Amino acid sequence: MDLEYSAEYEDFRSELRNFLEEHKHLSPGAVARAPANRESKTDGPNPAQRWQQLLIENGYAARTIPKEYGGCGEEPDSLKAHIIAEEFAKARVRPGHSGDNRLVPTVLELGTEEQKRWLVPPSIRGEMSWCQGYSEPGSGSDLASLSTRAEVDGDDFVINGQKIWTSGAQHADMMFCLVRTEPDAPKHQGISYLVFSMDTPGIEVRPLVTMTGEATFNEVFFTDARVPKNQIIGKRGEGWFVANNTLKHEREGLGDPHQAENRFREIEELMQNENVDGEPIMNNPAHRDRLLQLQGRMLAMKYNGMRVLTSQRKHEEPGLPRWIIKLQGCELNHQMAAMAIDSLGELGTLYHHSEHIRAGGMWQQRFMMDLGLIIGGGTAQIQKNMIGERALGLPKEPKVEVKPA
Amino acid sequence: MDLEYSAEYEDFRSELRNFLEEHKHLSPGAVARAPANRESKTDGPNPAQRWQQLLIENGYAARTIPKEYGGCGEEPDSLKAHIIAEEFAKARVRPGHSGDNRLVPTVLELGTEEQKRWLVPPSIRGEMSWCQGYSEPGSGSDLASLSTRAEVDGDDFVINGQKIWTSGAQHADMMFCLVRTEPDAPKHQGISYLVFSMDTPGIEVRPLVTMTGEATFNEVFFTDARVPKNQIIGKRGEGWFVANNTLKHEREGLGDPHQAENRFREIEELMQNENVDGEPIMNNPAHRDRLLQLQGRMLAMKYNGMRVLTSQRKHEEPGLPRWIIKLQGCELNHQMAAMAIDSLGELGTLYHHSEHIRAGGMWQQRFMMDLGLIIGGGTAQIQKNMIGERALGLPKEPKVEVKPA
Amino acid sequence: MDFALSEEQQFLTQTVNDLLRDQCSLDVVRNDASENQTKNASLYHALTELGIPGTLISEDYGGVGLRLLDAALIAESLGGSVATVPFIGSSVLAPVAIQLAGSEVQKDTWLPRLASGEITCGVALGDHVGARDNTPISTNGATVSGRAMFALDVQDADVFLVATKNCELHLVEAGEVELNRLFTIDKTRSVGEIVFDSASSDPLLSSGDLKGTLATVVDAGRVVVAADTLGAGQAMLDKAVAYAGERQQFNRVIGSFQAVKHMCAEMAAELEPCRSLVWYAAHAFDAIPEEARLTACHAKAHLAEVGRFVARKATEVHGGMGFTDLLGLHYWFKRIELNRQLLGTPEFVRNEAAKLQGWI
Amino acid sequence: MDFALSEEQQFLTQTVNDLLRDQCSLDVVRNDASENQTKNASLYHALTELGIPGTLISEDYGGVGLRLLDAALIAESLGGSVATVPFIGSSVLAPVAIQLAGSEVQKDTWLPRLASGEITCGVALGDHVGARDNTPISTNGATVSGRAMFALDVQDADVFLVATKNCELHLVEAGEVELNRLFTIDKTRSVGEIVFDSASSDPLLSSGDLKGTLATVVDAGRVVVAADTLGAGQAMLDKAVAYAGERQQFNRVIGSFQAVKHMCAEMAAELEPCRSLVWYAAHAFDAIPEEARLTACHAKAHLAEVGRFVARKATEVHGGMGFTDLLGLHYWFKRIELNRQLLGTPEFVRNEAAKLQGWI
Repeated sequence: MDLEYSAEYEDFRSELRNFLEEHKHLSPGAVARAPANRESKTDGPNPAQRWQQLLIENGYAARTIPKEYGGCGEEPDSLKAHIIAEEFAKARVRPGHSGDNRLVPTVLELGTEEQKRWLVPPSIRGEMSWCQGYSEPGSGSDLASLSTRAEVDGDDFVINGQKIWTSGAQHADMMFCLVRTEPDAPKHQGISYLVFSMDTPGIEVRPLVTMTGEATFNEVFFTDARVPKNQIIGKRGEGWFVANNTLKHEREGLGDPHQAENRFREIEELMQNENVDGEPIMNNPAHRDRLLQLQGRMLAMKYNGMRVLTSQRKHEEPGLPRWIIKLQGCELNHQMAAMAIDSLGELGTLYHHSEHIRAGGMWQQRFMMDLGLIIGGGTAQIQKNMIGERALGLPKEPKVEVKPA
Repeated sequence: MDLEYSAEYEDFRSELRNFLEEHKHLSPGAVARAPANRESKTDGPNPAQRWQQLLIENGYAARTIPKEYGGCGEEPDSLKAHIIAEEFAKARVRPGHSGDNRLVPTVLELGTEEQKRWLVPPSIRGEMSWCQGYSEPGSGSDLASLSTRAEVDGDDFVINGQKIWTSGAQHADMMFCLVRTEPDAPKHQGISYLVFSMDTPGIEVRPLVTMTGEATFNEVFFTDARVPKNQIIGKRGEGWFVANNTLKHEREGLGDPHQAENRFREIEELMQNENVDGEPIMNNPAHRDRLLQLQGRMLAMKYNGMRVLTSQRKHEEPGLPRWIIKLQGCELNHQMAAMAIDSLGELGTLYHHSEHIRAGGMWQQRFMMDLGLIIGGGTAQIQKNMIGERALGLPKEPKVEVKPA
Repeated sequence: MDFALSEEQQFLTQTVNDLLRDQCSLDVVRNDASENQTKNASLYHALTELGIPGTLISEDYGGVGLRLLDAALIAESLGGSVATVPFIGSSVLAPVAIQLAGSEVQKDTWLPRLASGEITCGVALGDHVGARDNTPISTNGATVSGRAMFALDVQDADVFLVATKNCELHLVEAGEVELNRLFTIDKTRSVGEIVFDSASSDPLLSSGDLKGTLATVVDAGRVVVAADTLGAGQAMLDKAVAYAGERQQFNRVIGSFQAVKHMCAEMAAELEPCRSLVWYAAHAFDAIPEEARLTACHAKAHLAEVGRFVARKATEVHGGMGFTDLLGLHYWFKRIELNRQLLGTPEFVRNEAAKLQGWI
Repeated sequence: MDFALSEEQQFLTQTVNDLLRDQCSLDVVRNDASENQTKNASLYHALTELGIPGTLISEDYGGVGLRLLDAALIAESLGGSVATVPFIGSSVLAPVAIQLAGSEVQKDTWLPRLASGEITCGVALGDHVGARDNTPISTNGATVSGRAMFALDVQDADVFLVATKNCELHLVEAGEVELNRLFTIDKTRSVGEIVFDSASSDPLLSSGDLKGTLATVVDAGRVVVAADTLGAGQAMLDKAVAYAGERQQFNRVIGSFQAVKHMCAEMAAELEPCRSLVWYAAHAFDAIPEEARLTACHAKAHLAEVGRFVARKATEVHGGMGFTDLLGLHYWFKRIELNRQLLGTPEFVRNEAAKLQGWI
C-alpha cells in the first residue's frame, strides 16, 4: 500500500501541468467535447483537431495507439492515463481522445492492415467521428436478437432495418454497426460487424427525445443502404464477438469515481448555501445524515476505483471491483442527484429559465440522465446477472427454446 | 366510508367486554396460548379446555363451526371476529380458538362426514391439538417436490421420510401431513393428505434450534409409520389441492396490522425513555425521522388492514391489499425491530440475563424471528412471484424439464 | 365499519376517468406541454360540466357539497391522466379556506364563481411550507406586500389566495399582482411566483385562530397532493405491468423474468397500502378531526417516498423506452417529482408530524 | 501509487486463514459459544505463536511492529471465522494507547506481556462512544471510580484500560475492579461492565492532548471493527453463493433464479467497495493523518450498514436453513450486529464525521 506516486510519475505530472499551463489557451472550450461538425470537414483542421494534434505530439492523447497509425506508440500505462484524466479535469481543459474508445481498439485488434490504415489515423486526428449502431427497438437487453439485415448483392451488403439509442448519429461521419447477415444461423452466430459512412444513401437519422427533454440519442433507419463487402471487421457471422470487444471498452467509462466525488462536493456546498426558513439545509440533521451516508458510499467507490486502477497498472484482471462499477456508480450518482433535489425542495423542481433556478436545473437533468444510464449500456438487471454469473459463478437461467415469432 | 360500528356491533362489543370483565379470572394466563400437554389428557378438561368451552358457549370461539361439530354455528362475520380479537387483546385475556385454523376448515370443507365427527369436535374442545407436516429439507419453496413416501400395505399407508419446520410437533396430539403416494405421477398429482396421531409408532420428533436460540420448530422423522387408509382427507393424489386450502387459511394470520401498531407504540416509548449521553433518543433527529418514516408505513398497513377487513365482511375478494400483507407486514415488523435495536445502541445487543437488558432482549428476538417469518410460510421471493403472477397477472417462469435426480 | 368507497364515489371515479380517457389522452397532454398550457380550456370546461371545480363547495353556493375524500378521488384520477387543469389550488385550497374563514359576503362573492368554473384562484402558501427564496408576506390593513414562491394554479387565475407570514389569509385580484410563471420539470401543472406590492386585498381572516385555520387548509392540500401522486403512481405501475406483459427479450415476455416481475410486485406492494392511507387521511379530514393533521402529514410524506420509488422502478421496467419521450412516461414521473416538493417536502412534513406528537 | 496489499500482507492473511481453518471450525465456535467461552485457549495460543497479539507492538517491546492495515487484515480473518479470541481491545486499542501515551516504564511493563500473549487487556471507552447506562468514570489522582459499559475483551483480562470522562487513560489491574460479563447476541466476543470503586490505577495519560490521543485510539478500534464486519460479511456472502449454487428447488439450482442471483449480486456489489474503504481507512491511520479520523468514521458507519444488509440477505438466500442453528450462519449475523453498535453506532459516528467536517 503506497499512495505516493514515484518520481517518474511525479515528473510526468509536473510536465503535464507545465504543458497545460502553457497551452491551455489553445484548448477549444472547457465544456464537454463538442461533436465534430460534418459540414466543416473541407475547411482544413478545425481548432479541436489542432488541439488533438498538439496533444498527440506531446504524448497526452492516443498514447497507446501505434505510431504507424498516427498515435504515440507508448506502452499502456494506466497510471499515466489516470494522471492525464485527473490533470485535464483539474485544469478544466478539454482532454484529447483516441479516435473512439470503442471502435479504434476493436479495429486495431481485429481489423485488417488495410482497415487499420483507413480508419485509425483519421479517427485519431478527429477527422472521422463515430457512432454506434447496436441496439434496436426489439433488441435491448437481448442485443443478440437484432434483426437489421444485410444481404449480399454483388460486391455490397444491402442494409435494411432500424437502430436506436444512437448517440451522436446526427454529427458522426461513420457508424460501426451490427447487422444480421446469416438469418438462419443461431442468433449469436448470424451477426456481422460493418463500418460505413453516415453519408451512405439510404440512411436516415431522426432525433430521439428523452425524458430530459433533450435529443441526446437518435433513431437510424436503413433502406437499401449499400456498404461494400470489404467494410466488414472480422469475418461474416463473427460480429457478436467483435462487438463484445467494443462493449468491453465502453463499460469501463461509466461510473467514474472522481465524478462522484466532484458531485458530492457540489452537494456539500449546496447544502451549506441553500436555506429553508432561513436555516442552511446543512443544519437539518436528517438531510445531513443522508449526506453522510452518501459520503460513505462515495468514498468506498472512490477507493474501489483506486484498487481497479492499481490492478490495471499491474496488468491484473480487477474482477469484482470492476464488475460492480457501473451498477454501483450510476446508482450512487442518481442518489446524489436526488439528495440535491430534495435539499432544494420546491426550487429543485425548476427546470427552465427562472431567476430562482439553481445551476440551470442541472440536478434534475442529472437525476433523469443517471436513470437513463442505470438503464442504458446494460440495465441494472443485466448488470446483476453479469455480476452473479461471471464474477460469482452462479449458473445462467435455463435457456428457453426459440418459439416461432 | 364509515368507521363507526353499527349498534349491533357496538352491542356485541359491550356484551363481550362485560363477559370478559366477569370471567377473565377463569382465563388460563394472559401469555401466548400454551400448548395442550399430551400427558394430561386422561385427567378431564384442564383449565385451558374449560376456558375454551366457556368461550364456545358464549359465542366467542369456534364461532362459525357448525353446532353438530361442537361449534357455535354462527354465520361468518369478519367484523365480529375482528372485535373479538381486538377486545381479547385489549383485555390481555387468552383468546379462544377454532380447533386449528388450518386443519379444521380443511376437514369441514373436504373431509367425509365420519372424519368431521372424528376430528372437529375434540379439536375445538382443545382435546386434540395439531401440527403441520408439509416442508421437507429438500422441499421448501418448491413444496410440491416433497419426497416423504406413503406406500399402501394392506389397510395402511406406511410412511417413510422426514418433515421439517414442524412447530409444536413435540406437544401436538395429531399431525396433518403431505406424503407422496403416487411416485410416478406429475409432482403436483402424486401427493396425498393424511392425518394421524403423533403417538403412531415410527415417528420421532427432534427439536430444531433456530438463530434466536430457541427450539420453536422440530424435525419429524418417519420410519415405517403405519396410518390406516381411511385417514386420508380427499382422494389419493389430491393432497396438493387439499393443502392449498390449508395454506390459504394460514397465510391470513401473518402481518397483523394491529401488531405493527402496538410495536410502533413500544418503540415510541423506548425512544422517549432511553438516553444516549444523557439525551433521550427521541431528541436525535436522524433517529426521529426514521421513526416517522416507519410510522407512515405502519399507518398505511393499518388502514390497508381495515380495507381487507371491509372486503371480507362484504364477502368480496380483497385482492392486492391482501396479497401484499405478508410481504409488507413482516418487513415492516423487521424494520421496526431494527429501529428499536439501533435506538438502544450497545444495550440493544444484550440478549441474556443482565441488569442492563431492556425488555429481556425482546427486540433482538423479534428482529431475528421476523427474518424467520420473512423466509417462512413462503419466502419474500415466493411472495413476490405470487403478487406478480396472481395479483398482477404476469406470466410464470417458463417450466424447466424435470431432470433425473 | 365500512372502510371502502361508496357506490357514489365509485361512480364519481368512473365518470371522471371516462371523461379523462376521452379528453385527456397523452396526445392532449403532450400538446399542452409543448405550449406551456396548464389549463386546457376544453378539458377544464368538460370537468366544469361535471361540477368538479365545485366539489368541495357547499350546495348553498352552487357547488356539489362533497367531502375531501371525493376531492382526493378526483385528484387521483387527474394524477392518473397527468391532466393539464387547475385543481389543488383553485378547487381545494381556495374553497376550503373561503368556507372556513370567509364572511357570508365573501362566500357569496367568490364561491359560486369558483364552483361554476367562471373564475379560478391561485394559492400562495409559500411562507408556511418551508420558505425558500420568498420574501415574507406582510399586510398593512387591506394591502399585501411580499413575494410568494410556488403558488399553485396560477395560470389565468382571476384571484389569488395568499397566506401572510402571520397566518392571515387574503384574497387579491389578479390585476393587483405581478405574476412570474415558474417552469418546473412538470409541464402539466401551473406554479408561479407572485409579487405583491401594496396590493389591495379582500382580507379573509385576520383574527381568531389564524394558525389553526391555515393549518387545516394546508392539511386538505397535502391529502390531495398525495392522492394525485397515488393516481400518477398507479398509472405508472399499470403501464409497467402492461409493458412487462408484452415486451419480449430472450424469447420470453420480460414479465416472466423474476427481476422484472419482482420490480412490479414491489411497486404494487408499496403502492397499494398508500391507497388506504390516502383514503384514511381524507376521511379523517372529513370526520375525525383529532387524527386529520397527523394523517395528512403522513399521507403527503409517505406518498412522496413511495411515489418516487414507483416512478423510478416503472421507468426501469420500460428499459430504454421508459427513458424516451416516445411513451410519455416521464410526464407521470415528473408530476410525482413535483408533488414530492409541493406544500412541504417529506422531510419538512415529517418534522411537523414530530411536533404534532410532542416529540419535539 | 499502489493501492493493494503487499506480498507480505497477502501471506499474513493466508497464514491466519490457514490457522483459523484448522483451529476455528464452526464446531469449535459452537462449543465455545455453548460454554460462554470467548477466549479459546488453544486457538489463542496458536495465534500467539504467530505473534498476532503483538501485531501493533513495536519490535522494541517484543511485538511484530506492523501497522493498522495489517491488524485490519487479521480482524477481517477473525471476523470471517467468528473466532472466539480477544483482539480488538487487547491487541489493538490497548497497544495503540500504551504506545501513544505511555511512559517508557509503562511500555516496558505492559507491552512485552501483551505481545507475548502472557496477559490480555480489557478496554473500556464507554463514556466516549455514546454513553448509555454508564456512570461517568472519574479519577482522584491514581484511583478510578465509576461504571463502564461494554468494555471489550474482558474475559480473563489481567488489566483494564479505561478512558475517564475527561479523556484521561488509566490502566487498572483486574484485581482492583468488579467485572460483570454482559451476554449479547454474539457469543463469540467478550464484553462486560466494569465497576471501579476507587480502584488503584497506573495513569497512562493525564495531561497533554487528552482528547486527541483518545480519539486516535478510538479511530484504530473503529477501523478494526469495520474490518471484522467485512470479514464476517464476506464469509456470509461466500456461504450464500455456495448454497445458491448447490440447493435445488423447482428442478433448478436456486442460484439460477434471478431473485436469488440478484440478491447475491447486490451483496457483492455493496460489500466489495467496503474492502477498499477499510484498506484506505487503515492506511490513512498509518500514513495520512489528516484523513484518518474521517475515513475511520466512514469505515465504521458504512460497514455497519452494509454488514446488516449482507447478513440479512445471506440469511434469506439460505431460506429456512439460514434461520436454523444447523449451518451456524447466525454466528456471523450476530457478530455483524454486535459490531454495528460497538465503539459508536453508525448514527453516532456519522454525527462525529459531520463535526469533523465543520458541518455542525
